[in-house]
Amino acid sequence: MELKNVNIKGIPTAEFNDNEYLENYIKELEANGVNVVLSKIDELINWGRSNSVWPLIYATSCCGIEFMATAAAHHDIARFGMEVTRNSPRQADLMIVAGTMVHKMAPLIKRVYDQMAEPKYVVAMGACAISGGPFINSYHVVPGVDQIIPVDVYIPGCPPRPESLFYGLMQLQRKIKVEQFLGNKQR
Amino acid sequence: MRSIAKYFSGLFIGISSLLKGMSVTWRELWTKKVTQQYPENRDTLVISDRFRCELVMPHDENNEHACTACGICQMNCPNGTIVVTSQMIETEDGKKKKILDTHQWDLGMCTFCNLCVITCPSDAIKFENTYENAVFTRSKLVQKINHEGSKLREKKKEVKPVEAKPVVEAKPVVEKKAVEEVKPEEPKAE
Amino acid sequence: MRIDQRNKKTFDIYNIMENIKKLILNTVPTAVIEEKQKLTVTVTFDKLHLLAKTLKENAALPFDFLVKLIGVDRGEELGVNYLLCSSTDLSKELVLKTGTTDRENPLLYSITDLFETAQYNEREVFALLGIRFINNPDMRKFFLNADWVGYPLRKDYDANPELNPLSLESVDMIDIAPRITENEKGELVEDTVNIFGEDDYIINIGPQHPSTHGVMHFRTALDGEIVKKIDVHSGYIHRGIEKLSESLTYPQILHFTDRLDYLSANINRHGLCMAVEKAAEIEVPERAQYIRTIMDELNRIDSHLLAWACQTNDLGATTAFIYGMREREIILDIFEKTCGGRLIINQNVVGGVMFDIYNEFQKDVKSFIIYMRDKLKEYDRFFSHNVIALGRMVTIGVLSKEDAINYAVTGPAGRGSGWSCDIRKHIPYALYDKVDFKEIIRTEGDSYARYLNRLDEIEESLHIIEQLIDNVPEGDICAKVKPIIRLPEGEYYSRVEACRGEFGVFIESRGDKFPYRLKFRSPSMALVSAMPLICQNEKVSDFIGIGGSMDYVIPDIDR
Amino acid sequence: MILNYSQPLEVTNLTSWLDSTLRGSLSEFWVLLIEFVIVGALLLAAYAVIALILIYAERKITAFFQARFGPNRVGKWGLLQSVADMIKILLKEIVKINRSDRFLFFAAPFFMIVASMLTFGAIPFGKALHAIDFNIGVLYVTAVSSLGIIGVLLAGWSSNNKYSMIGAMRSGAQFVSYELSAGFALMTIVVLAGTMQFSTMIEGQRYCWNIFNGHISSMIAFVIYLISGHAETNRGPFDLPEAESELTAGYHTEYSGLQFGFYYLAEYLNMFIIASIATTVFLGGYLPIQVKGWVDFNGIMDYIPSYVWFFGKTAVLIFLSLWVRWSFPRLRIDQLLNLEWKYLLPINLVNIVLMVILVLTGLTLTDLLPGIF
Repeated sequence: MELKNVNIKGIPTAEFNDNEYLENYIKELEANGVNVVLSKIDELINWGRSNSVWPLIYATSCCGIEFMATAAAHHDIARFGMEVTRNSPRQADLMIVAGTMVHKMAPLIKRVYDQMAEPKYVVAMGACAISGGPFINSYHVVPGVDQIIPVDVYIPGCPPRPESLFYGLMQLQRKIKVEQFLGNKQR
Repeated sequence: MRSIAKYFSGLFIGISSLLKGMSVTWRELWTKKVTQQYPENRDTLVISDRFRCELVMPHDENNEHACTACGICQMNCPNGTIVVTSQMIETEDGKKKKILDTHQWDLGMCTFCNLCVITCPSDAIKFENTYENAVFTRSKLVQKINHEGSKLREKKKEVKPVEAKPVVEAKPVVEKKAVEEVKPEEPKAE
Repeated sequence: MRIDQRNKKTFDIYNIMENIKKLILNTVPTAVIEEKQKLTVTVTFDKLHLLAKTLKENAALPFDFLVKLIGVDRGEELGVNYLLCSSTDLSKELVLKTGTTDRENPLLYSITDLFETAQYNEREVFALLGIRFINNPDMRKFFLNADWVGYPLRKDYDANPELNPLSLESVDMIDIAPRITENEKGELVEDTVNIFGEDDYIINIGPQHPSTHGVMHFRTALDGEIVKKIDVHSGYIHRGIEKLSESLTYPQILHFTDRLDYLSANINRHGLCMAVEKAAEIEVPERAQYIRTIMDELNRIDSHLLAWACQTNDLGATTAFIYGMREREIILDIFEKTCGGRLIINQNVVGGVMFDIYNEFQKDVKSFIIYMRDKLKEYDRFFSHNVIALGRMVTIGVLSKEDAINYAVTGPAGRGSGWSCDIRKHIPYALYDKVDFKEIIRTEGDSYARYLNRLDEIEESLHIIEQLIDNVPEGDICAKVKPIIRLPEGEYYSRVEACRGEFGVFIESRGDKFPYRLKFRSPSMALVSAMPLICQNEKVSDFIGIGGSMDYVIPDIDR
Repeated sequence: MILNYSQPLEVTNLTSWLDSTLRGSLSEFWVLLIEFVIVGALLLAAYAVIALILIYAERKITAFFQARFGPNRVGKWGLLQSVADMIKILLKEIVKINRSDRFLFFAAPFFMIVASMLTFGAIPFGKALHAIDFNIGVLYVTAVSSLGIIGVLLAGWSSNNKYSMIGAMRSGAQFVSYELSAGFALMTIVVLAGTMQFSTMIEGQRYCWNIFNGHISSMIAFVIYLISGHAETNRGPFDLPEAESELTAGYHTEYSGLQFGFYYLAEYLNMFIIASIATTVFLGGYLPIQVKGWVDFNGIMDYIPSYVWFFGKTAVLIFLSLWVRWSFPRLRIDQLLNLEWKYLLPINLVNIVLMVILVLTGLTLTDLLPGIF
């Protein structure tokens, strides 16, 4: 698996941010060694998974509205096959954390994350979810959702515009595409 | 009798209202779709110039910028997104002068309130509309916005000197504590 | 002729207010009356309930609308400010102040029996300042967990994170509320109440639920499909904005207002700017006033469109939702081109606006007005008369006018109950006294009235914009403001009509560049506090529908 | 045999060829066995393929109703979108729920899928594309398709989740009520057609579909059948059991992975089944449009294979159902039951009587205008 084989329609690989992370990730995975046949099947599986990311919207504030705008006609998240927002964590693949996380909410988001079925991914959308954003100095705010659950992609913005969200989701698709389902125990 | 009439009129009014609703969706089925298809339209997509997505420090062809490292942006930032580090050097004519070391800005914390830009006395920074910023690693969001080896553009008209503030040590912003300690301070010159 | 009338009117007001002063002194001879920005009355805590009751029940000018209830740590004493006004004329305002010097176990008397809206506000004061209220039926902390150490808004709050570590353990809900009551003998009794019965079938709607419009937590007792009782839990997005503001300068605080009720971001910001401008006596240029008013109204349309969309979505009509969002996107485009933000636009600053309008602004807005009028007709055809939708809205969730005032439900919801409560009419600000618009009032008080009110208000907003858009004068967009704004010592209030009702700002300044205490009145808090009342005995589906029609925004409540 | 020459695209050719070849070399038992296996496998494959196509179609059509494009990045025009979804669902973890009734929780999705499979087998897709042709086909379909509700109820009960429970209870009430109407509507046509066997019923509609034959009465029955069929499949505006904005995901809240996939597929299949029964009973099934006396026209129409006619008619009905679904808000449970018990059922009862009168007095179109129909 090489990074240049990971294609996303519309944007050339070289123009994506943070390619080093993926390269390192691939190297790490390949250290485990996977034979060719399995890797072909893996590609098919990853193709399916990356193109069918059903999100669970963990929206607490403003970014949730921006997600709604993304889902609506003007930007249409359905083009990526992601309009199937599942409100039940059991059926979702991706948790989009959109908004501030506070102390009172922390156990709940952890619980919802635990309820999700593997494979599961988390996207931190907006400054609040990434770092606490404007409220970083507050007594009741968790400084970033990555303190509670592992985050795969960070989408900065306050709130990120729909195109930024799409970009972040495409980054996630890239990450899913380099994963190995067979022959690798991690995830 | 009246109740029967009501029963049927209710039925027909109801059905006609439903049909009206369906006629609206039918018309929408054939209208032009408003969807703009990012990323396919990446080359033609117009995002307003004023849209704030990323803080940049414009450098000219000589790799020079306008930042005097006064730190006003850092003071005005409501949540400590900007950390300006500077160093004192001695110029050729023997004067002490503060120059910019790093201008560090955390994209993952910025609220895009624009206070840094409007208060900057030398117009050294501005927001740009580059929206493709998502990354896999948190530390990638902490950016140094002055270029490597850049220096202050010498101007004929001196910018009003601003009292030096305590020089803040460059600390990795990933540790949030480090940022928190930087309480906004009031510039003494007005 | 007109001048005469106006004089007569001011004379009347003067007379009435003089009478009120007499009334206050008759009831509580020890009361201290001061003429500040508002008429301020300070009484001892044991007299407050009596005074509030007299003021509420006086026939000449009943002060029956509790606008704000503000807990303040005044240093040596912990106190509460009550901003009261008359429901018939919102410009007649009065501030009651009281306090206690006991910082260990501060106790004040509750006014929940007079103003229902006080209940959640008092619980909030308890959570943030530790003042307990005697006779409040439910003295649980409102925003914070029961085991939270310390009271954040006190000046001596210890923010050490080790006291309140981040816990990831789920805790079971405990439905027992402590309270403190005064019996006939005048003794204080502490006991507990069970919120729910033993056999109640309780479901948790929220905090993470597709249609609570955010992270509200309604513990709902059901009888089959019928809602028996609702218990509101809040604080899942309590970010401590008021505490944070106490260490920020006024221009810095502005960015929080956008994130309270993010759907009326611009209007909230307008409210805070007005408060600061009034206090610092800054004259806002004419051009800025025009831009502010136009942007406010665009923001209102934006918010009402989203509210419409979400309400239809709550009722199960996804397509309508998408249509609403589609129209909204055009406003967002205009915002983006003007201020460089879509949802959170950072437009208003102290003294004016941050960004001037762009060249094509007028053209874009005008074409939007034409487009929107057309779409309003389509909404009417598509949803407003749909027999299913009618069944889900008409006579559902009825809120009477008395209850609306009692629960301080303002905005389209309050006006849907027949209460004229539009700040733009009662206390005109910006350019609202120069434009012609109707205050939309319906008397039914049900979901449908609220629904139609919103659509009609979109039409009125379009009308307002139409009158202003061609007349934007040339000139500065921002007054000259000192880099460091220090407000003179005092208490400042400002009130604006946000999309969901009255948004209010209270600033107590001690002459510093930071506010000593800053409090926002959130319209959504009142809307949610009325939910248990109007949802009782409705079906659980209607509970969702009513929530949609009330259209609250949770971060606005939690702050 | 003349028929076959004029219809070269018909599957009848293939099946009869296969049958005769097999019979040429094997005994009766083996022939039947092999044919059963082939038919079973084909049905399963058709089941999956139809569901995938329907999911894709729904997402796309919905998008067009909502002024957007819908899936268009996976494959050409997003054609492979639902394939990707299925691959993902197949490999998704199946979460085991603590404190649930394990056995029932596991069994519930199978009820759902088996019910729709059983119904699926009895539907005539085209000439010779008809797995079972009972003489009581209509009764069988009505009976078997109502098995699915057990899957819903069990899911709601065994999940140990209050939302699921409410969803399942709503579903129970809804299904029982609307099954009545659907049954009555079909019975109205049985009165008209005088048979319960699908094949006979279809042949009887060669020149005049049942929906026209019984004119007023048939039309009413058709509308009622569509409404109640729509309600039976739990699709909007009758999607209360899984009302997203109220009950997160209703009865299947706790299901993940393949088990959820079963519900997901069954939902679409049920929609297809309702549409195909309506096609068969009301719209002449796989028969082409034919007019008595227009020999050339009939010949051309006959040239189009029967399965195309069948799927075409079904597609129209499915489109209608999507159109309705995406136009209306959701009903409340009491409104839903009101609609059934106050409007549909009384109308239905009157309608059956009316149909009986029509048939007895010879007022059906075939009786009135035998020259044309």
